[in-house]
Amino acid sequence: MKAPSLTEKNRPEDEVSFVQSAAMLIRSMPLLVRLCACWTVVVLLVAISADFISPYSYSQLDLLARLNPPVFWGGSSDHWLGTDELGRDVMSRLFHSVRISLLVAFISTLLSATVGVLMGFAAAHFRGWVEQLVLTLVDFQASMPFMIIALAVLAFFGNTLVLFIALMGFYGWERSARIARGLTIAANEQGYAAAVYDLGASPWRVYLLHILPNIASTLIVSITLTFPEVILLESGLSFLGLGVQPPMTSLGNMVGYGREYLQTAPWILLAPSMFIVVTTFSVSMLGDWLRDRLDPTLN
Amino acid sequence: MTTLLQVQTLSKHFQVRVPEGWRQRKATLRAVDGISFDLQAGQTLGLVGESGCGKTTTARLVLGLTAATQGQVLFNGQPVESQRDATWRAQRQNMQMVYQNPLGALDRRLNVISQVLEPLLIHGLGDALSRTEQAQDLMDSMGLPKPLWYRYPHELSGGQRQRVVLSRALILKPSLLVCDEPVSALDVSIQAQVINLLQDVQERLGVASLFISHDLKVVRQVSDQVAVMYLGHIVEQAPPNQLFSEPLHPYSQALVSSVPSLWQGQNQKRQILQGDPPSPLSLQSGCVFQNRCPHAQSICRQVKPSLTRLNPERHVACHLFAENPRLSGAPMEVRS
Amino acid sequence: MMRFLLIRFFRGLLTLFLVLSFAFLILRSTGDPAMLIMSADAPPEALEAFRKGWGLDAPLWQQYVGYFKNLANGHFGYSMRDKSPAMDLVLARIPATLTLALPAFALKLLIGISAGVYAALHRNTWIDRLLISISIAGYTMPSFVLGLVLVLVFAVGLGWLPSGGDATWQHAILPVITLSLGGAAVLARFTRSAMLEVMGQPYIRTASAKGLVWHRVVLHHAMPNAAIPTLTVIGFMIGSLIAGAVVVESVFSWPGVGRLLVTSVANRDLAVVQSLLLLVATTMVTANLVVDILYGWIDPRVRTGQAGQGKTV
Amino acid sequence: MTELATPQSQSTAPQILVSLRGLTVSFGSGPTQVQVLHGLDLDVHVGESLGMVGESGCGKSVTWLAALGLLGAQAQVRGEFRLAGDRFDGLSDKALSLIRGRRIAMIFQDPASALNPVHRIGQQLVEAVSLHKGLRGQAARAQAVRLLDQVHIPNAGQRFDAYPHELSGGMNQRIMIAMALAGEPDLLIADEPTTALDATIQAQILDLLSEVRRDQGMAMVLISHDLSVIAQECSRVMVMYAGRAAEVAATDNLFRTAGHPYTQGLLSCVPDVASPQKRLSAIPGQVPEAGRLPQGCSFEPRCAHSIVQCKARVPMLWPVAPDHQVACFLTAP
Repeated sequence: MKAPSLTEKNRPEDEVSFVQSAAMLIRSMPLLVRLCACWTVVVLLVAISADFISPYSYSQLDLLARLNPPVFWGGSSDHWLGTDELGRDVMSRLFHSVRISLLVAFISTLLSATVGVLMGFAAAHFRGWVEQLVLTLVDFQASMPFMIIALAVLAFFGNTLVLFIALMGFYGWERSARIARGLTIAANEQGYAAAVYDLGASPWRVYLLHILPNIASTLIVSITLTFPEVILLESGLSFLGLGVQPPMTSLGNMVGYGREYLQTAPWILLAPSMFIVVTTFSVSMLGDWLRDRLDPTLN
Repeated sequence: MTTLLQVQTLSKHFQVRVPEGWRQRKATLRAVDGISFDLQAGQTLGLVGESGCGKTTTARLVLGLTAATQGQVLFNGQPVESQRDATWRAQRQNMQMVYQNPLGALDRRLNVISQVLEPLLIHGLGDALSRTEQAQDLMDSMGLPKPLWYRYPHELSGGQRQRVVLSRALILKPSLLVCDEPVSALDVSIQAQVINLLQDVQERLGVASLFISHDLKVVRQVSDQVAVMYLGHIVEQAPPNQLFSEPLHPYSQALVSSVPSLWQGQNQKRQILQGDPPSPLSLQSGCVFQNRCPHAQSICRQVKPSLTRLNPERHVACHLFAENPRLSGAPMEVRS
Repeated sequence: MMRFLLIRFFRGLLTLFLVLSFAFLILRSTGDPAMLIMSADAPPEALEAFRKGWGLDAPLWQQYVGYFKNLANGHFGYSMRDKSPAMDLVLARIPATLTLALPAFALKLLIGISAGVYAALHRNTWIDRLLISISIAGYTMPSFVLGLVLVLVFAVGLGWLPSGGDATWQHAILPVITLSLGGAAVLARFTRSAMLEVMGQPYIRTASAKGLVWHRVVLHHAMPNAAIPTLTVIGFMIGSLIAGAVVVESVFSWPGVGRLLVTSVANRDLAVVQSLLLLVATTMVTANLVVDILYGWIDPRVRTGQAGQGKTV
Repeated sequence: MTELATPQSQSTAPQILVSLRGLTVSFGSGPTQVQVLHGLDLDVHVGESLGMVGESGCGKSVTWLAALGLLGAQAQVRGEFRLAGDRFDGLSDKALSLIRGRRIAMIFQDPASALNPVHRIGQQLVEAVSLHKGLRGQAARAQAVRLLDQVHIPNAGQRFDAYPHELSGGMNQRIMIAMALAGEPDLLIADEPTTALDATIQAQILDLLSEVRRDQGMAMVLISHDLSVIAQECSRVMVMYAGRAAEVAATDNLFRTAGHPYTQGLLSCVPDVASPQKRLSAIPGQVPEAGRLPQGCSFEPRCAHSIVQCKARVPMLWPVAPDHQVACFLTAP
């Protein structure tokens, strides 16, 4: 028999397979949440396979077919969702926009969670002036509207995609930092972490093997709440022309440029708008549902 | 019998800020203030007192989890420091803690056998196979049968969780257990199970224990000696039967009489102390118990009584017993 | 309490200082404003003259010290575009922004708090679930999308209201609605969870047990306690009035502070951006201070410094 | 000698103040519904002090929260409740609020969190006084100060303006008691009033409770997990286990001839200060979770005397002596 190690979590008696537990999870979702989960999966698939399912290149001009309406608006089936002012296929642009927007949001959210957790751990571990410093930064970040900071930084740093993502990566770090700090302090003060620490374990062991797995569920919830907010922020900035720059495209970007054709060709703006709203709504609903299920304060 | 643990004039003071009108004032909180006691190998010393009297701080000091302001702790003749160095780590193998809230003290994301064998892993003892075997044997003997080994803490009952905590503390075969309110969070019918188990284990393994509780009945049940704490001081130390049948210190008398007895019912005479314990921030000179003591005299307001030995087994810190025990006779008549 | 407020006050000043330093460093270290204003192919002598004129040739730290000296004396610099005092430009735009922001703020409070309290008191009913969903939809709806959709429907489609500009009071209707929706949604969710938290507390049971009728329990015992965490959100809303205006004013071509910010950022008009940042940070700090005073007024534990954590939500 | 609470309890048929019949309480709905009380019958006599004892989750507190409609909308409560002969089950919140505090008052376990942190204690007392006595202004204040005196709060006038967090736990519990006395109720429910307090403070509060009960001639239900507290304070005891009554008896009878194996177990598993030190005889196993009760007697899996019937049916309360009922097949005829 293989000795069970610390990381081995299976129980020999009633082992539940991953598929089974996933099925159980889905069955416990209300209808609306289930729909939201479906939409999230669809959007992810679109983002991954944007190159294959796009009928045209997103930057391919067709000056003969400018401002063509979508097929259900009386347009031709050459361009399902119509074309924009330069005759580019709206559907292809939409798919690529989804990809860019999700990519930005995904990497930024991960960045912010990592930064936040490290800061939170540092504050909880060292206490004293390190903690005060982290708390001051957290307060500062939380009290300044991020939109304003982002505006100032962006316009003056210029606009590469990498830089933009790095900037978005500062969004919401203070929330992860607060969670990590709070839960770690609680664990250190009376809980399981103190017990392991008192056994003589090294801080590495305590943080990686005990604290991180314990706060993971709360962190995941916070990440699902940050993710749609980053999408909103990104699209807002791109809408103002200060986010993702042409020729690259993003959802907010499409809305921003489509705005000038609000009266003549509203479809350019409506399709990406719909994607933003439904996607952020879906992810938020999922996050909200997850919080109700996983929030340790409710157990 | 060898002396396992010696605590010598141990103190722990905290610097705190207290609000005072519009501003805050710095003050010293004397959580533990110059306590001394010895613990023999294999014996149990009960530490009893009300909340805020410094019991838990004492436990942390004894284990070297927090630095003492004054005094020292000797374990097997070797000083226990709070520096987390190699000596400190080595001492962990001989002294372990049992916590009040077992659910809080266990990692809810890890199955319980992994947590029981974790001390072996931390101290690099044995190989994977022998560690598992040791943990299994121990858990078996602690009333945790095989079906429970791979469960998670929240899947166990309160009593079972405390058995897990106890197993984790015992797997390194320590010679001292510090139990901080180990049964307070449990239901009465489960308390008895855990108390019995603890007593069996101590007897079988020869472990000494420092047993901290606010519950006099439990302390009496498990201890060979009982020390009564009040505001950071030990006011009386005695074998449990003597303490409960004939408490000497006025505080011990009140404490003992405040414990309702099952069998005396409404006939029991209670001695009611007036007021609340004063804040440990604003202690006057003299005896800590002076403003609630029915026998306080002028000397009690000036001189702090020290813990004096009356006979080999009894110590008391009270001016009434300083020169001549039975001085003015007052406190003895309360209980008949 | 005094000590608590003093600490808060100095923290506020520190925040202001941080914001301004941040603004200064970012703005000065990321490019040469002379090149941008004059365009890169301007003659070198002209660039040099421009730098001298604006004090851009001095070492960075001198510019920094000089900047704070000027601030202390009430000089906020001149706009690099039209040479007028930067602060005057900013102040001239404030009335327009407040015209939108104040009614929107009132709407947020009204809708947000009443919906939140109502949902909490009818927990787990269909109307509670509906309100939660609407609220999630409300704050995941970007204001530019909402604004454009409103324009599309009420201006382009129905022709009832104007689509942009600030000529009449009708021009303000769509922007105010757009501006208030997101905030109301956030506030509703917050109020709801604060109320639920409070309604589960033992003192609510005590109040019922002593014979108070339900609405008195809610009004007298639950609401004051639920107000404590809700205040934080309201404070943040006051502080972010300008930030909220950025997008909405752009959508509706409203000549307020928000649009000024976007155009000055695009033009790299340093003095104007700095003045704006100062304005934003000052409102933020003031709002926080007001919230702190209100905390102390509502919660006696804050006054004696026993619940300093009450603010971290 | 047993202290007899009031003259009524000396007469042969004590007058019933509150009676609960067939009280069932469940939480949640559908497949996740959990029943925590299974048809409890309970009488409280005028002026008596009744103890309710049991381990956590046995339903002793829920009983009274349910009867007074304090469980909220999540709970389904059924049963027939009478107060001095009048039905009060199924009343509206408004009608119940005339009973709460005025006829039946309640105090709780953790006094620090049972008082509203943002109101002064005087304010909270005056609220109760004006509600029940219709007093306003200075008259209400004077009455509130009188109540504070009655529960022996030193410097009542000064404490009046204090906030709960500025006072000690014992002091706050005194204020809770004063608040409960404001309506001069016929019955005081004390739900673990001393559990959160230290031993010497517990003695103070228990003393105060017996004093005010004697002065007011009101009945009291003392809910506690500690049999010895009940032994000291109450003339009659109900022992509860897993949502049912296991035994109801006069205190003396219970301690002399405990009938239910669970009661016997409880009596022998608590260490006692007055008897010689001996090994505790623990009850094996653990309390079953609500919603996962065995089919028959809930105590059967832990019982040393279990017989065939115990697995099949739930035993009813059955009189075994005057003032003594036991729900166990061993003592049933």
